[in-house]
Amino acid sequence: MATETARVHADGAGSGHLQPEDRVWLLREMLLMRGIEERAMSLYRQGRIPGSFYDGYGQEAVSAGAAFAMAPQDRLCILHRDLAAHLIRGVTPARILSQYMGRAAGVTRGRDGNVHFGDRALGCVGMVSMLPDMMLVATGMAMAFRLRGERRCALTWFGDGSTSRGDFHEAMNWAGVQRLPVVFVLENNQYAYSTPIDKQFAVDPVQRAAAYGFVGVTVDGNDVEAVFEATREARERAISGGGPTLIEAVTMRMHGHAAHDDMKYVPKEQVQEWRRRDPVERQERRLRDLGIDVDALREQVTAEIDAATEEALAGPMPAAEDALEGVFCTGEAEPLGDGLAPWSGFRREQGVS
Amino acid sequence: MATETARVHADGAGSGHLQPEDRVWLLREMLLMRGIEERAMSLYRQGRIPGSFYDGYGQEAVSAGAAFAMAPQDRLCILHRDLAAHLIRGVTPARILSQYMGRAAGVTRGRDGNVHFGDRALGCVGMVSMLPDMMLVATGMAMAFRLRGERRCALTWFGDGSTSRGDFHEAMNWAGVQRLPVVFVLENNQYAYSTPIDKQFAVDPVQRAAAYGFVGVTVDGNDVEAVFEATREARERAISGGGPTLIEAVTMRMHGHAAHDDMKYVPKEQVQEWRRRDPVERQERRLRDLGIDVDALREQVTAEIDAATEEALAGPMPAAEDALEGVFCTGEAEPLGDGLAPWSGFRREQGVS
Amino acid sequence: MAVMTYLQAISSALRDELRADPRVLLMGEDIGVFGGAFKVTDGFATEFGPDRVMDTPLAESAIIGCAIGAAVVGMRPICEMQFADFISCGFDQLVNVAGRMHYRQELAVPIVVRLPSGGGFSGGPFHSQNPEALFMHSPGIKVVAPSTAADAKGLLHAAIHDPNPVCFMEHKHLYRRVKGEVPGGIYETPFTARIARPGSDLVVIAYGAMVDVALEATEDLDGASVEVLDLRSLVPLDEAAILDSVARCSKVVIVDEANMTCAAGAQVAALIAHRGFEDLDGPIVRVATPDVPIPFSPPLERAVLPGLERVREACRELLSY
Amino acid sequence: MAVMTYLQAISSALRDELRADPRVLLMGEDIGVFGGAFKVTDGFATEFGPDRVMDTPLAESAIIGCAIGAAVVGMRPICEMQFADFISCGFDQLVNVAGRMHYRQELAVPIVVRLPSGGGFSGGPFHSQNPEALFMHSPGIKVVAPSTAADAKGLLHAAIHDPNPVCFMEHKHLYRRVKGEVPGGIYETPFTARIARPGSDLVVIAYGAMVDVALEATEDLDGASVEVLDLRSLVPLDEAAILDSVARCSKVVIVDEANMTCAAGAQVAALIAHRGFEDLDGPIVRVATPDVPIPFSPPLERAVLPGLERVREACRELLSY
Ligand SMILES: Cc1ncc(C[n+]2csc(CCOP(=O)(O)OP(=O)(O)O)c2C)c(N)n1
Ligand SMILES: Cc1ncc(C[n+]2csc(CCOP(=O)(O)OP(=O)(O)O)c2C)c(N)n1
Ligand SMILES: [Mg+2]
Ligand SMILES: [Mg+2]
Repeated sequence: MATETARVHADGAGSGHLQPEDRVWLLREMLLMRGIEERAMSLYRQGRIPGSFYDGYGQEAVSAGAAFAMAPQDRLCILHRDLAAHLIRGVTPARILSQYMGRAAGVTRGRDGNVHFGDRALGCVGMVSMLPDMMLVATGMAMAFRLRGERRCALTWFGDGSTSRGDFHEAMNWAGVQRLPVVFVLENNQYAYSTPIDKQFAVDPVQRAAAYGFVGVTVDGNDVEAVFEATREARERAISGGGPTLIEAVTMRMHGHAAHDDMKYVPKEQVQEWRRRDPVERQERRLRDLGIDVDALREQVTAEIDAATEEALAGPMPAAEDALEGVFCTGEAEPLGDGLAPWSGFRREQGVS
Repeated sequence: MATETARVHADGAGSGHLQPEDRVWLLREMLLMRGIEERAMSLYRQGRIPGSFYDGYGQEAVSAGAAFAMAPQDRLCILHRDLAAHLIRGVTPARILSQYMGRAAGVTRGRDGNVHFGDRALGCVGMVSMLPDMMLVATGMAMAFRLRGERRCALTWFGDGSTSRGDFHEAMNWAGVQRLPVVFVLENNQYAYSTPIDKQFAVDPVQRAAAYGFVGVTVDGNDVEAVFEATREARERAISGGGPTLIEAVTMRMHGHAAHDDMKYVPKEQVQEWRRRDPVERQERRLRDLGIDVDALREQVTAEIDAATEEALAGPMPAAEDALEGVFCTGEAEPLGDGLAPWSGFRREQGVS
Repeated sequence: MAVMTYLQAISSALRDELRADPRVLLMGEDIGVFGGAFKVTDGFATEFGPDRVMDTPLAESAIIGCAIGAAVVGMRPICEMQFADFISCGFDQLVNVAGRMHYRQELAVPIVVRLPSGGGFSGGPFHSQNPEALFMHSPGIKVVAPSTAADAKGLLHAAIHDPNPVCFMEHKHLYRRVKGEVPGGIYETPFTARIARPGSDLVVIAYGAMVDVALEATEDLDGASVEVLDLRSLVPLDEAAILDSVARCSKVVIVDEANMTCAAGAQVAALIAHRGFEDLDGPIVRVATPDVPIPFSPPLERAVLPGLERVREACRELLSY
Repeated sequence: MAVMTYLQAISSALRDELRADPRVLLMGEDIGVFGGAFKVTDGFATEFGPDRVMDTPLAESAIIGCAIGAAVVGMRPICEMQFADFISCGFDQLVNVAGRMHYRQELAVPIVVRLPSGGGFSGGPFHSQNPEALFMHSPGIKVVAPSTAADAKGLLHAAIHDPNPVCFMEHKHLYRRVKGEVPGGIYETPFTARIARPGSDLVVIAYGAMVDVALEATEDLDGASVEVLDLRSLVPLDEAAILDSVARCSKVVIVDEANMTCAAGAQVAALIAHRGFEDLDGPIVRVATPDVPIPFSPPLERAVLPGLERVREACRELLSY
């Protein structure tokens, strides 16, 4: 079943499936993501974050919008520019900042580096560096859901660059052949490190979906409600047996690949053009139009981050003895738990309002 | 540049670029392939061929037609059901039979098994088992040709099953991004071992070519002249800067995956239907219509195989001491040499007739 | 107890688990309708259906990666590589995703990867490999390698019950050659070594197909009392059992079929040279395949694989040290 | 002679080769316009053009596979893995296609794979690996690991001139920390070991980043005369030099940064335990990273990587044996 690529919400009208509280929530999470990453960048410059540091500045809508469409029982593999997804599932800012600083209270307890984490209790698997390995893990989750006849789906993000690797293909093909309930979110931010997309592919990879037998959708990746809406539809399709969806969220990496990268290779005009499409400002405008006090929200978020930073900084580093523990699981294998799913639509589904 | 999938010569009219001598040559090579593989199968049953044995019965047109379009300076990665390609490049039947039997005079001197060979002096690289690894090797050859500005191309075959693996994708994508002079021949013989194509892909993989930015062509894989013609066009495109081509040759694996496989999983009607389309008989009919003495040709071929068998059986096994030699190259790295290219079109190009 | 071949023991373990545990799922190329390249899952698709005995696309990375995904949501996937050699195509998912998951995220990955391995039948460079050392060098992966039918079944049960990724090295050359009594039902063989034959003058340490070679080679060695220690598990490695044998025998020959450099045998030798040094009464002798691809032609293949003669000679020489 | 960092020495070798030999071609992710993740190829794209300093798609299997194809038609491709860890994604092409080609077909594959490896800077489990043992275990691949600037350049030249696939292990921690005199022009460092400091009471055998650790740890060890042998090449392994050091020093500590089991150090230990046994005057002591993924957080990472203290302690203990 090869279907055509469709465009949803290129007009930026917003989603009809969101209550005002949802729209506020989305903005809040985007503000949190941006604020935490800005804070982290300054902690990094102060030498408090070891290793390297990556952020998702300018791409907040992609992770926030997609994760918001996921139910508690769904499962997520979250990539390196998708911090909002962790927040939506319920990881606290203090744990994230602890994670970045390699503290004991971080999500991986200092075992792994900044963005390589996932809270298994909240239904998330942390990425490995090898891109896009997690596409196969998500595909396997979806396979299990289909085998067991469960109405759940798996979702994963990945970048434009990682579409060049074999695992992209193996995942897309497998998901297509078995018509699995999986949502692939391609975060096309125009670059893979320094490499522009025209050196990564000759044709926009969303076109490949049809060749794998499923739906490909292009969406404005800087419009959080459009991303939400596309993902909500993809999830509906997935859990009702309609197979996978490839969503291409078109966006722009507004910072360097990592903290050390000055992005000299990006034409200035390209950055300027995309700055006008800032996803946070866009959602702010929407909410101001609805009469919501965005400045108060911003202040709340900043206060939350301040508190989280203090908490994280006060936490201890892991103990050296700990380094040798836990290579193997010695107890029972516990599967992933359920995450938070703040979208009001899920409460309505369960008859709660 | 995404182009549409085209069909050439589905009508079986034959190629206008072949002289009578060429058409005889093609039949001769197909007869040789079939005859050598039949002989090998009986040698295998007699215990004279160690390991396993694979053949390309019913698919002779794919390797013969494609290899015949390749010039001496072109380079080939030949797969396990493509014996005719070796013959066309100039590997003698005796060396092939010696190879199968693990004799010293075999192409790999007993180092590698039956179909895993290539004569480097004739511009061919022998396959590894891992499918379809050779697609990347062919892509790399083409990359070198483009970098050096040479009018040459690389060609490789691979099966329907191996289109599921990551290396397929990495090769197709790379070739598309760099517009390389490479010809990919997908030998769709309906099965990967026991697995039918509907468990391998949801959509015919020839459709993927467009998503990689190049031409995909479907051809009747049981018509040697149609395969030749599609490959000739693809080669022209490649050497004149038009980029890669994916040719899907639709055919049927008429024997088991290997000697031990009784093919119980294949519906009888499917085999019967394809038997009527036998590629050797088809070319024979064409030549008979041209007034050529096909029976004499058959006899010649049989005599040649008899002689080759005798020669191969008389040859020694490799010496045990030899087993440790040659893991590393100790001299100069010698690149691949040129192969034979019997098509009259190449002689005409060079002003020889 | 029933007498079974090594292959039947493996089939029996898989069948018992499929019957006992709905979470168990087999994934691999041609394992369904065809019953697998070696017929280990013959008839399974009929009994358990194509969903639980899944014919996958030809894609090893996907097989391992999807198994990981299924495992972390509660399944117990068992992957078959058609030949162990093909693990190179799924290597990244195995070592980087599965192997490093629990340490990083406290998330268990209960998968088993079955790896039909080893040479001896003219399989050539790509159907004869013994890749276990690659997994031993990658943290977070258990590795077992049975040499008998009973252990094949027991180790496979234990591997399936283990909450970690386990590479199950099943030697193709043993499939139909090795027969033995196998207990009924589900039982676990521990991931520890086993003294295949006790002795006191010298110990041959081996695993997988090399255990039989060791036993046969030393059955009658000029009256010497030769112990044979069958490692059974490579990760965890039963260091206590190894050091104990060395302490009792003082002389050691280590046999493995993999290429010599950095093989399992190298690790065993290094362990003994470090922690069993004082017990040694002679050099630690290794017999392994030299660092060459496994050649196809029988005289060449025989020349590189460790055979009876090479083991016997190594033991004789060391005994007379 | 110019004084250069280890990184500059590598750049210099690449630049010299690009200038001298039109067949040389660099391939990798972000090596062109950006000059590479570590800036090894900074400015190269301007001097040599994007065709010879090629920004590739993010696809390690393709990088290695295409390099093989280019090599067999006469090019001399040098591939950069952005981090050594990513070789897992190109592992199959490297070990099965490149490594086994010449033995099977007498077809040489002159490629170099540059592998920025090692930890020590909070790179975490996927930016700190030392995968050399995987290549050592795979027949047909040479492996070198320089510890000084001069050797970095000389070994890289030799690797590029070598007709075989060579894995060039460049340790990230040495890039800017190690400086030294480097001869001008193109010269080859042989694939043999080098005595970094002669001694007679004990030899520490190391390679790559561990050579400096060994030198520093044993600089002043209660007056003991400690030799440090820098292996430089792992395949081929300079067995004669190793056995010679052991014969002279009688006591051996082997240090490598890779995970302990089946590491390069295990092979060296096994070699000595077999063929240098009679010269030994104490157990063969190994210092390596335990079998855990390299953790990110500094106290954890320090706890697992071999450091001065662990090496010193190991030597002290052995000296007093
Ligand atoms: C298999 C693999 N090779 C190389 C890298 C090194 N690397 C890290 S991020 C990156 C670029 C990724 O680009 P893209 O997929 O577009 O993601 P983005 O960072 O733009 O979100 C590269 C090459 C990697 N992570 N994985
Ligand atoms: C990477 C890899 N995995 C598994 C195999 C085992 N195997 C050998 S041939 C084959 C089927 C190949 O099917 P296809 O590509 O359609 O080629 P055909 O044999 O039909 O020509 C399989 C699974 C292999 N050769 N390579
Ligand atoms: Mg990107
Ligand atoms: Mg096929």
